[in-house]
Amino acid sequence: METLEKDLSRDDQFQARIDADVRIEPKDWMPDAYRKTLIRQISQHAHSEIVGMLPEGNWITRAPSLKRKAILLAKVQDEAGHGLYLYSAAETLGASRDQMLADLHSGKAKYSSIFNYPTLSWADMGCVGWLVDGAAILNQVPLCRTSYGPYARAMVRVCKEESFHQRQGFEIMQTLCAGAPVQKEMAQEALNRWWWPTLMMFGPKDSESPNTEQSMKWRIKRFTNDELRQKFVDMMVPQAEFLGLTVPDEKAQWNEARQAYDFGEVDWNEFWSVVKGNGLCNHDRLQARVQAHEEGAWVLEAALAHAAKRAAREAVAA
Amino acid sequence: METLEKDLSRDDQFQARIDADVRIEPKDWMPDAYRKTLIRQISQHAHSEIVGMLPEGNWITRAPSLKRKAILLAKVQDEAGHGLYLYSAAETLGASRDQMLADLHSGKAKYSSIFNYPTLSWADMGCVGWLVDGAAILNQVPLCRTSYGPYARAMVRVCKEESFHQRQGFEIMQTLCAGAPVQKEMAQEALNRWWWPTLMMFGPKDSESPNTEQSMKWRIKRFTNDELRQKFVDMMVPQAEFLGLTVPDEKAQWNEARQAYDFGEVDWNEFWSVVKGNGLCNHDRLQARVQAHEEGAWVLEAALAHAAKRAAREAVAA
Amino acid sequence: MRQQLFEFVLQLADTSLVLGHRLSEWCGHGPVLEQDLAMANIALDLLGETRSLYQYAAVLEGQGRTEDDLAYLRPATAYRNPLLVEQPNGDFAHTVVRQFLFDNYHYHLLLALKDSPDAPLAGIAEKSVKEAAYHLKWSSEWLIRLGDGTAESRQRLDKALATLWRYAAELTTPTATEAALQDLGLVPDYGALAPAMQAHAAHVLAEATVPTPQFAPFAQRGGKGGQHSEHLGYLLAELQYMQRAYPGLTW
Amino acid sequence: MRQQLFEFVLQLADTSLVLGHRLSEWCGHGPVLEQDLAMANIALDLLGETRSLYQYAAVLEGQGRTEDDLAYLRPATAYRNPLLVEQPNGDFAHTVVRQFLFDNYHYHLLLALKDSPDAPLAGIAEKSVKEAAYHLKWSSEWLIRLGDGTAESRQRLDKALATLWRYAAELTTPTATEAALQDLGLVPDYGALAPAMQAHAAHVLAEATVPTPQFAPFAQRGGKGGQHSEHLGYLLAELQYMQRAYPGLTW
Repeated sequence: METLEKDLSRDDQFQARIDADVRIEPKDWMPDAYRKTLIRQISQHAHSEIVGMLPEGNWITRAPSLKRKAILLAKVQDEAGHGLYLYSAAETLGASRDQMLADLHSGKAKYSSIFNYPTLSWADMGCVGWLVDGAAILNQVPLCRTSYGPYARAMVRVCKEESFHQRQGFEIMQTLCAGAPVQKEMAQEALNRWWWPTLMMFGPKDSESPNTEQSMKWRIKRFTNDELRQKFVDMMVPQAEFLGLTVPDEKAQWNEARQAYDFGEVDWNEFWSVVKGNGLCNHDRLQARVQAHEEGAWVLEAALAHAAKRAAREAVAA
Repeated sequence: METLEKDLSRDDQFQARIDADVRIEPKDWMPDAYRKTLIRQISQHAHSEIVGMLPEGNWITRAPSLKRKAILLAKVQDEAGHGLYLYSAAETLGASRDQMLADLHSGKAKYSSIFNYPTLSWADMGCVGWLVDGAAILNQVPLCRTSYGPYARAMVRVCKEESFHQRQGFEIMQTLCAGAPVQKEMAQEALNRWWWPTLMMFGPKDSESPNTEQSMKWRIKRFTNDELRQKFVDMMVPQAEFLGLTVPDEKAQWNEARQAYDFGEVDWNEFWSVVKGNGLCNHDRLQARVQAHEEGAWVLEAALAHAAKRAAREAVAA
Repeated sequence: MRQQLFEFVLQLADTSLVLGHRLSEWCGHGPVLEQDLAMANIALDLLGETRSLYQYAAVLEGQGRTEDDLAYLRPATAYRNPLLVEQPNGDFAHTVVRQFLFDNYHYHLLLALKDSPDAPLAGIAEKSVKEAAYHLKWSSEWLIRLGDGTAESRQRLDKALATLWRYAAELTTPTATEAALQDLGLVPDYGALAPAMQAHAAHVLAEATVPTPQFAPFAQRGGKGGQHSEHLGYLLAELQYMQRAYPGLTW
Repeated sequence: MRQQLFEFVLQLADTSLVLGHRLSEWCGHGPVLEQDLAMANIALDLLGETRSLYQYAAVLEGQGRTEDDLAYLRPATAYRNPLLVEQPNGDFAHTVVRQFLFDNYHYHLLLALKDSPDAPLAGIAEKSVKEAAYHLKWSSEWLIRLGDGTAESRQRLDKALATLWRYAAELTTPTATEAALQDLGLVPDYGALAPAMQAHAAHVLAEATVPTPQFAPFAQRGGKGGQHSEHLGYLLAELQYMQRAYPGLTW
């Protein structure tokens, strides 16, 4: 009974710190549920960065100019970097990278479903930067103020680079739309494929999102899925118009009364189907990661064995 | 002493049949050296067909029109067929296909060195047909009258198809030479690379070819290497001129006195270097064959295991 | 109607081209010489069918495009082949399973198409159905051998089935174009093909001692609508390279 | 002389481009995330060097061609990279050995080139040599780890050395163009680079507990003269696809 009261009081104190916008740091006490939620969210985010290398990596060898190739390669490299420091942030919560990877490979841990869509033309490099990174930024900018310190600091760096990436993506779209008719068609065709999947990136409707409330209370999350989705549409429809492109949604119209864009209903069947593993690339993406891991296992073993041999030799020499 | 005389008489009888142009058949007695020479030559020829699939197979997926793709694929398929019936011909002499393949894979058995040169442009498909098949035909037409029956009959079929292939190769060259300047350049560039290696296809100079005499006596061979090489040059230089191409040999000039073309000296260092394994593709070619064999081993095992199971079931049912 | 028929014929042509391309990648690298030959042979048949189909598609379109224009000058997103045929060769078991799933559909489709009231299409089907019957025999026999062969072959077969079965349903799921042509009676009702296809598959799988895979919730589609896997782009980069590099020339 | 310098700079540019392309094929597929990053990093450095070199080559040529024209619009037979860098990635051991052989040459070449009397070339070398030093450190350390690691890593390393060592000699075997530029003092004498290269290789191999491979009679060359292996054509089909498919556009 005493313990329970003490715990309650700890919980209350914890919540009070959160409410006062005081950052939680690794050595601070935190509720198990908070820790678990964060580990799940940060590792999922890290996995998304790593799996997210694949759809863009797919066009590095085929980039249409050396300059674009360099920009794209640097971008994918940044994603690897994001993955690394997000894994580190999760490690501060007691998660091990091995376990996180094992969960990814077994299908237990998720990654952003957007990466289960294929990149089929060069214009997809534009859409991934412009729309996918755009949606990611909306999701992530509030995380720079999230309650857990190491996560918030990682997100500051991630968001800075992401907004750079997003501008590069928009620039690809601009170049295509200012180019030959075949390039503009390519841009429109890509927009048609990416529009709806990016709207899905904000997650299920608020009414279907049971965890939102607790996450907002813990200030892991600061806006609801539907709020962010609306913000995204309000931002992107005018940008598409600026590019001379049309979003593939007849209902996407300015609503003077709401001072916001109306838009059509996301195909939630498709959303859940892709989440469950049925996207065009789920199998290939996971396969690629598992294969890299399995085929690379001997490399890590060799490095460890060599380090051990060297340490032993140095011990003898000392 | 008696045995020796009997053997001598067998040898004499054998040679008498050869001299009378009577075909030797699998069940006939033959000297060991004749059998061994033939096994070596026929299996080498079979290996050449199989390894020879690789340089041309290299352009099937990149053929510049559907029609050319179909012709090329059919040609490479024919080569596989030639390989099959040449292995069969060698089997009539007591060689096993497994052993012949093992000898190929270990490097003990040779194949035509010409296939250790890479195919780098579409024009190579023209040169391989026109020059390489052209040289092969000169080497092989006399083999249609070779003393060993199964070999001679296999060669009749091979030569018929080869001359068809040769015409297709020439037609590729003709189309290139009648095409855009970039196509004609492609044709000339390929000719520059293939000319000398095809001259090497007739083997070392007669003075360096110790086996020629015995092979001619046995009517396995009917012309010397140098005779065939001269014949080839006399045939090809005018064809190159007809195409508007120049053979890469300043000495290739008509000699009125000899009523033949003079030509420069083959680079015998290169010839021996490639024979010994140092050609640009020796490693890749052998590697490709060994890999296909090793990675395919389980397929053959499965087929044999299934056949055995089926036979066992049928025996029970009977 | 002509437009829809054009789209359908193009879809069939793309399908045969892409699968033929995949098979031809084996050329010179097959597990045994006889099967190297057999796969080249099937590739050659498919390529022949491809050419007839593109030639007919070009006539239907009436814009002066040639078979080579259609094959070599369209981007991946314009290709209409189902996802199955663009999947990589993998090991021989993957190639056999991919081929079996395709052949079982292809043979039964052609068998019905040869009675299409559209004479040119019926003619192409009539010619190709004999070849397709041989292909189906080949892939069925190999599926049986691998299933009822060694432990290794069975394991490889199981893995190939687990990977590829999800692409089977797209073959017989009609697109809007196919549905419209089915209503007109130009294209057979795929539902009517199903019993024969299922019976053949059941027979072959039973001989192979393999239980019928169940992947209904994971059925993949998209290719027939231009939504491809990332494999197709690489295939086309290779296939189209020469025509792209040297536009407008004769070869 | 200008023509020869153009050819030499082009050769260096082709070399960096092709090796950078190979390394970038690893992107997203590396054995561990840190090495995925490291290889992308090296690829990016090489790509940066490539661009500077092509830009300078375009100036030397003076025909109005751009860096992209030079990279994307020449056929395989016009490429001048040595054979080593176009060899496929193979496993990580193959990539490490290929990289080590290249880095050991590249670093020492740049170290000398930065004193070339040709100012633009010296400038490029000066910038790139720092990166090359890091690359050589990376590949040397990995060669040591794999050689003196586990039995498996050693076996893989040995196989990679046996496969790739034959391509090393071409790097420092001067072509006629290189010899002419050496005579002019614009390009360092490769013989003079040899002692430092050999010393570094001997040191690394000793640390790796690997005997120096001996493949003198099988030294391969040809690439710097346009005689390539068949691997390059596929690499270029992929690399050049977009520019070939959509000529003359801005991206």
